Amino acid sequence: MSETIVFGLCAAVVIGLGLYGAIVDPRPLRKILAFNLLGSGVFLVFGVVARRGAAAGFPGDPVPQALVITGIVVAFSATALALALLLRYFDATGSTTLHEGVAEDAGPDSTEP
Amino acid sequence: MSVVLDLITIAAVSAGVVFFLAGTVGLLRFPDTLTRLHALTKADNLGLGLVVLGLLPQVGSLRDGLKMICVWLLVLLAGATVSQLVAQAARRDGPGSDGAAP
Amino acid sequence: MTIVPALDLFVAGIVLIVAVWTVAARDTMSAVVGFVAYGLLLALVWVRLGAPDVALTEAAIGSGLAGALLIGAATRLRAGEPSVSTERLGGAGRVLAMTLSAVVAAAVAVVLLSLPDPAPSLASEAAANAGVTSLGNPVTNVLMAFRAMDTMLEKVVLLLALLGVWSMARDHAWGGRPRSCRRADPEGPLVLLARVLPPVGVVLGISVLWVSADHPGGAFQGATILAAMWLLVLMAGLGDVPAAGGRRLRLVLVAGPAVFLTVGLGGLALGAAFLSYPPAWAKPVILVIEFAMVLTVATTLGLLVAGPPERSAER
Amino acid sequence: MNEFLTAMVGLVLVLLALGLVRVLRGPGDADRMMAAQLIGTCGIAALLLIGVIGGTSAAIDVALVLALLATFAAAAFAECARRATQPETLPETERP
Repeated sequence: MSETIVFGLCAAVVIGLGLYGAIVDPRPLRKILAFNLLGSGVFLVFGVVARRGAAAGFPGDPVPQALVITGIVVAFSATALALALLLRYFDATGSTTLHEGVAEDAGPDSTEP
Repeated sequence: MSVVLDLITIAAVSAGVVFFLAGTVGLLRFPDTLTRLHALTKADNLGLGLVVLGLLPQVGSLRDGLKMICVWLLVLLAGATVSQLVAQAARRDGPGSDGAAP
Repeated sequence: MTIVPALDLFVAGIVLIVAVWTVAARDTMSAVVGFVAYGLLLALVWVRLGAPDVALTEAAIGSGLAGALLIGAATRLRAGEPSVSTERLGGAGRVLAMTLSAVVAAAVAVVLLSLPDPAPSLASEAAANAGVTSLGNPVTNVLMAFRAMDTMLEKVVLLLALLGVWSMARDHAWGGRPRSCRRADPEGPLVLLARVLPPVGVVLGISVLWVSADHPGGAFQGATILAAMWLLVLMAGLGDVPAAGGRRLRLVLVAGPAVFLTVGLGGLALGAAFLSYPPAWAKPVILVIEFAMVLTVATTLGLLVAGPPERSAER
Repeated sequence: MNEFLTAMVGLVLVLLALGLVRVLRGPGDADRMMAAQLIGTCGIAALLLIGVIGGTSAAIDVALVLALLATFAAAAFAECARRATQPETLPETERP
């Protein structure tokens, strides 16, 4: 059962990475990517829990596995919606940032305080 | 009989992995996009083909064997068309003119 | 399986490298390609975790549809990209974020390592009740019978997301079609691919659905494959997306949840509970729901990737 | 036999990791996409090997889906690249 430990730790790191990316990167598309990463880490946690619950001849507990499938679908639809919103915003303002100060194309160097 | 089959498996899978190795080395070492693409298709077509060929004697059921052949055919078709598409994209952009960080 | 743990460790290492790349790459398109590779690798991880159903979903969504969606978005946003590369979080904020993320990751790791040892599991209960529906695949059982409510609402979520995407349309394009896919070179490789692959994909998609009663697979995985094939045809310019205002399209979009809801209300009317299936008919009823669902979900996923309407409906 | 196949899985995974270097280094998007394609093929090979080793046909199903859909992302990439180089100047915003 060592794969539960290995992939469990992997899931924890992925969650941390996703969180970091979502906080630090100012570009919305990268935030969406990082958020997906975070989500997949959470799904992996579910997968590890499911694997530990292997019983009754099943390779894993089917209940968390089914939840993960539902989760992947919902995460995908949320991503699609977020991207549509972002593209519409880009079409409307010509900017890929949500920052007021740098909405102009040239982009003055305003670093976050 | 099974010894012969095992030998076939060992020979074919090893040969397949060698082609994968060749493809990877080519992808890493060749100087420009188009030559790398050339190396890649060897791994796709021959490498996977030989691996599938080698695994066929070991599969439990006919259905699995057929599925594996389907996998290979799909990858053949995909490899052929996608490498064309990627080559078109690469030639339009010119090697290295995009993708690098601004 | 007799795979040595070292291989698991290796796979986990590669997954982490790709994850780091996805976050750290400077160029967005590179990060997106990293994410596609991440999805591919994750499918491998799910197989190792004994969850082939999830692996199928991840392979279909993570590296297929989501990849295409993100690549499309990254290409369109590329024009505005250079203007933001200067706007970054300062050093102190960075360290703070890193600390926070590390603490969260460590907490998750500690929790995962200290899970109770005879792990609580619903597997035996799922196995004990499998006879009720006479389906052999426990995950399909959970999705379609034991937690059918979740699955039904998940389809509604998909529909709501599509409504949200559609509502991004400009006024003149409302009820129209997404941005056009220009006709590709009719002799070109893309058109060849779009002619040869979909028949194979449709067979595979339906078979993934068909076997889901007893083997890994399911309505959602099948629908994703069908959606990808449809999008391939659209990409090659061999067909056009139906207008969002069309009655037939809207009928298809609500068909799946409507059938599900009808069956659910039928269960209520026949006495037992909402979404309870008559025991003798459980398997055929579930298959009917899944087939109704597949068409709806495939259409919804395809339209989600195609994006909001940008051309007016008049032809 | 299984030991040999397991070793082969290991080798294929090592090659996959090497292919990753090309994703990281680029330089062009086309190179990255190509490397992702190679990673996909390596992943498919690994899945087939794992499926045969463990006698699980499910892994082969996953490989089949991967083979079908990995193409899809690459095709989308090529198509987007084509569109990006020929911006929206075509009179096709309102198709007849």
